[in-house]
Amino acid sequence: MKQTDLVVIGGGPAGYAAAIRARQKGINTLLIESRDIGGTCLNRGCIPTKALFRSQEIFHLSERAAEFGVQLKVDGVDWTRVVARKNKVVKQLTGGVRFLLKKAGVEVIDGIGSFLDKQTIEVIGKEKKKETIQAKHILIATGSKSAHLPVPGVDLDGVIDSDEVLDLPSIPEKLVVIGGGYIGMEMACILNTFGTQVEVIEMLPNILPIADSEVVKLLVEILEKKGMKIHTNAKVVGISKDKKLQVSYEQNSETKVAEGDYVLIATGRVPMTDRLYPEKAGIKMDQKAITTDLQMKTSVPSIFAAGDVNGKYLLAHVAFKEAEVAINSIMGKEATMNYRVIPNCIFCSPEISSVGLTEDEAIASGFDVKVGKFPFRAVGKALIEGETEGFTKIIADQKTGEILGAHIIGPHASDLIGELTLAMALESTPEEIAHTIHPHPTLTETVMEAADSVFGSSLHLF
Amino acid sequence: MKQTDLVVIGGGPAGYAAAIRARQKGINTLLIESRDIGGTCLNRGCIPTKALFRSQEIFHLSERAAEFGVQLKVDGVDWTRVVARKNKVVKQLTGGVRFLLKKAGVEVIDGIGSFLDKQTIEVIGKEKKKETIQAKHILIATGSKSAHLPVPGVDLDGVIDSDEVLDLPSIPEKLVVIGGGYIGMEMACILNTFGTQVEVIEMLPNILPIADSEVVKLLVEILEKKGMKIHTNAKVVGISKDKKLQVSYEQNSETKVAEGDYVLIATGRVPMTDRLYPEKAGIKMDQKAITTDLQMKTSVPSIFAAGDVNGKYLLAHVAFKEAEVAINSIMGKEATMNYRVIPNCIFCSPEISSVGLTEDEAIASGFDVKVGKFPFRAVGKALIEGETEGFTKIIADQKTGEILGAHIIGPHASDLIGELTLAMALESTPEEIAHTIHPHPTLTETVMEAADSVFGSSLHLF
Amino acid sequence: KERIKASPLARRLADEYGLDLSKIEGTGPGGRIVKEDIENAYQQKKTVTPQKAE
Ligand SMILES: Cc1cc2nc3c(=O)[nH]c(=O)nc-3n(C[C@H](O)[C@H](O)[C@H](O)COP(=O)(O)OP(=O)(O)OC[C@H]3O[C@@H](n4cnc5c(N)ncnc54)[C@H](O)[C@@H]3O)c2cc1C
Ligand SMILES: Cc1cc2nc3c(=O)[nH]c(=O)nc-3n(C[C@H](O)[C@H](O)[C@H](O)COP(=O)(O)OP(=O)(O)OC[C@H]3O[C@@H](n4cnc5c(N)ncnc54)[C@H](O)[C@@H]3O)c2cc1C
Repeated sequence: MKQTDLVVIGGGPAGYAAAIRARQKGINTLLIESRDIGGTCLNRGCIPTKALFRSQEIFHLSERAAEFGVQLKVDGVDWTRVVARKNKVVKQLTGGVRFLLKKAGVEVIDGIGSFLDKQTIEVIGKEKKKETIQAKHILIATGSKSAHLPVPGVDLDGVIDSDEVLDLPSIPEKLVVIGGGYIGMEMACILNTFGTQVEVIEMLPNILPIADSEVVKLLVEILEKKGMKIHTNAKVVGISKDKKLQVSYEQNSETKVAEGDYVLIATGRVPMTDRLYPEKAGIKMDQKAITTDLQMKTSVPSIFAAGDVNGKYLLAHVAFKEAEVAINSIMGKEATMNYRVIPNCIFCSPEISSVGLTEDEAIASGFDVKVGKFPFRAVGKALIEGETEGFTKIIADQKTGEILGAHIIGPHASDLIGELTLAMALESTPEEIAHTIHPHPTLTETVMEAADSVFGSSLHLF
Repeated sequence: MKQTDLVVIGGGPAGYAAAIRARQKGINTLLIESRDIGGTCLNRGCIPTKALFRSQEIFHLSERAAEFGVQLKVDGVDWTRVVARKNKVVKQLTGGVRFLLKKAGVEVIDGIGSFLDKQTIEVIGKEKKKETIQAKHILIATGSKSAHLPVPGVDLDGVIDSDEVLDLPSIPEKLVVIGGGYIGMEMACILNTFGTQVEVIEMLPNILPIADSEVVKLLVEILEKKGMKIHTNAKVVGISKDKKLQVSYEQNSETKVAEGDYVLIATGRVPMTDRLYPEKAGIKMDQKAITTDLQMKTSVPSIFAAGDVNGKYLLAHVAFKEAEVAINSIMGKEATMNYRVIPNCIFCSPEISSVGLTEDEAIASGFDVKVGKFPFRAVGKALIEGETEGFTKIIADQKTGEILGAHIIGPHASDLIGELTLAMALESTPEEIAHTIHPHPTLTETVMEAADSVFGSSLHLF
Repeated sequence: KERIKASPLARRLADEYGLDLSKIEGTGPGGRIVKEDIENAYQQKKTVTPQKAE
């Protein structure tokens, strides 16, 4: 039986980050991955979706090129090439991670890892080859999988999940997206730009329930102008197939139908603990999720869990940090996961990003809320970019000046949230952001001006 | 004779910002502008150059569109339209500033303002119309103008300055740029992308002398690969004209010649105090510059100066803050200009941005320097963007952990410097930046990874 | 207990110099303790400490 210091089960962001961090600290580490190194994020999540998003962006800019004085004729989108580029990016990055693991000296085993007991993992590899490994510490990083939608018709041909939508044979004429979370909305936006008629069906009163309601309102306005149909308070009851797929949903006590060549089910993700048998190690669970504390420890002191599998935040960047915290905990170093300041980006057009509380959440939490807001159209660089829709919004506590949350919808939102995230992490106040010189002409000026408008008045709008 | 609380001379960033800030605080304010509201920045500086830059960016992306699966045929650049769009953006923004001034209740007078004495300004408007104004406080915000290059031939047809280059009748075949500062380099980059053969002649050993030398080295490599010729340690001795313009320069004791259809002189700017007669008010000057203290006060207690005219930092965002400090000082509030944390962006491709000291400066200042660096090619989002050249570099003091400077060359550098600027303003150390969760997949990850590599080790490269 | 507002750099320096943050007055924005405050306090401590020595 193999012996090692640390076994990591799962090679996604949580798993590979943990393994690399462990090796940086000199821990002997073995990583078990049943499918593809890089996990959901690199192979079927963050990376491929954003690669498609980038092609969409280039297409969109090409169509507007004349506005900037560039003369060209757009012939269309070569979808095969879009997908091939996406695959190339994925391959390059997963190759990169494999290289990092190798360089770090992590032993990688192909196979499915299952608990035999608190200290022993069995790996079933290709051709059913079995191997048992004993480890001082075990990190569970088995991630998540798409949630099942319990309605009739989900097995019909053309009903797909977020894995399959990445490799469609062509750009569909019509697409129905079930679930208006960020995974559904990102694909809806990409395909909408590429010419697909998209309908989104969301059960809740709003799409993107985690986003600030003002942001969602503007996004919906923009998307509807671009021809997307968004149905909220709408409950899917079944899918059937004629020539096209028919999705029946109930809205305002009426039954309606949305038609598509494909139906994308994007109704969330659940922790992946199938075939892991955590109960054999006596690990406490909450339904499918592995319960962890702020040191990323499970109920068994030598076993840790990081990433989607603990069911907290299903985000790759949270997985990275949890992995780091887990390794520090294993090393006996004081390490605590801090969930107060978690940024979030949604790649629609325009981009959306946020950190901390929404305005509604802040009010509901009993804060005396003071909001500063600044539109991109009042910033020179946004005008120059030709991207004037959107705003930056900062929510502060009137009493202490603390920044409670920040929300951006507009060009380069995913870059700009960096500053506001650091501001929250450092417990900065809007005044300090406003007093800091921001370069002109740049999009960072919206952050400064929004900050200035919380307690003072912005320069370029008042 | 008109009487008012405050007269502002010059309607550029310093002047209009001061006037608006003054009105926000209820001060009666009168603004004198001899040419165009918005000053150099909006009419002939930051804004028009970046509008041209954006067209260049769209052109460049169009040429690469196939890579992203977008099929198109580029027919070329419609220069007239590029210039027209630039003018449209300028018009929109200057119109915006005029609207803000009006809304704020600032009286704007067209004309040249000159001192008669400490409290009295004479304005000579159109048709020599004269008017005298007496004010409790006066703010000088007359900006700067292109420096004269004292060599024979500068008056030849086709020898132009940064104003004239913005409205060229067509894209030149060949351009010689004298001066490798940011103004020269930005135009050199824009026209180079549009197909002009560009030669840059710089007297110093390096172009962009204010930038970090590693950044400059990479930029020069990239630009030379794109066909630009950059001559350093080269002193221009004269310009003559045959069919084309011939710029003679001395390099390594040899005399060489660079040929162009146009010669852009971009050898710096000097404070603009012609026709202002500050000596009549007894204001202390340093050559052409108005001497100011950290409250933006001149040697005369009731007279202040902000922006390029004080000869400190010739940057619009510094002008904005100096204006704010000046107005606070006038209000009797404690206000001190802090020049420690000034960001800087240079719009070449790739973009460049920086804040604080360069590595060479930090070493020369006697710090025990520790550098963290992270390349864009190791970040997923940069690969997705298709922009992998460049890096983020953070310079820290080994002893205290203080961030002394940060330098970025690469995609969206102008957005990303926001976080590092705030980090320096808040006296953060690299550890806090590294511990702060940064969203994945975004370009902000280079900032986090570079920070992590200062004292620890980055995750995705080691 | 009131939370002390101090810049990360100030905290780190206070730690290094063995200074008690609660005894230092912040002069930064909003009363935040900044590097300069710590440096000043350290200079003071250095001039005071020798007299206390046995
Ligand atoms: C379409 C989509 C888009 C997304 N976009 C973003 C985004 O933009 N930003 C973001 O932050 N997050 C995004 N996410 C979420 C992100 O992908 C996850 O948060 C992240 O992958 C979690 O990392 P992880 O390591 O916990 O799990 P995973 O990445 O799911 O990795 C788990 C790995 O464990 C393996 N495994 C499972 N069970 C076993 C076993 N028993 N034995 C061995 N191996 C096993 C799996 O094969 C998998 O490779 C997206 C997700 C999807 C689906
Ligand atoms: C090509 C170029 C590109 C640039 N790019 C950038 C950039 O990207 N970012 C950046 O930060 N900076 C940039 N700058 C610098 C920026 O333009 C200046 O720092 C900024 O304009 C300074 O503002 P100011 O108000 O001090 O002066 P100015 O903008 O020069 O304004 C002064 C105004 O005063 C008026 N005036 C002068 N004398 C009198 C008088 N006697 N009476 C009445 N009115 C008078 C002038 O007509 C002018 O409108 C650039 C400059 C140039 C030339």
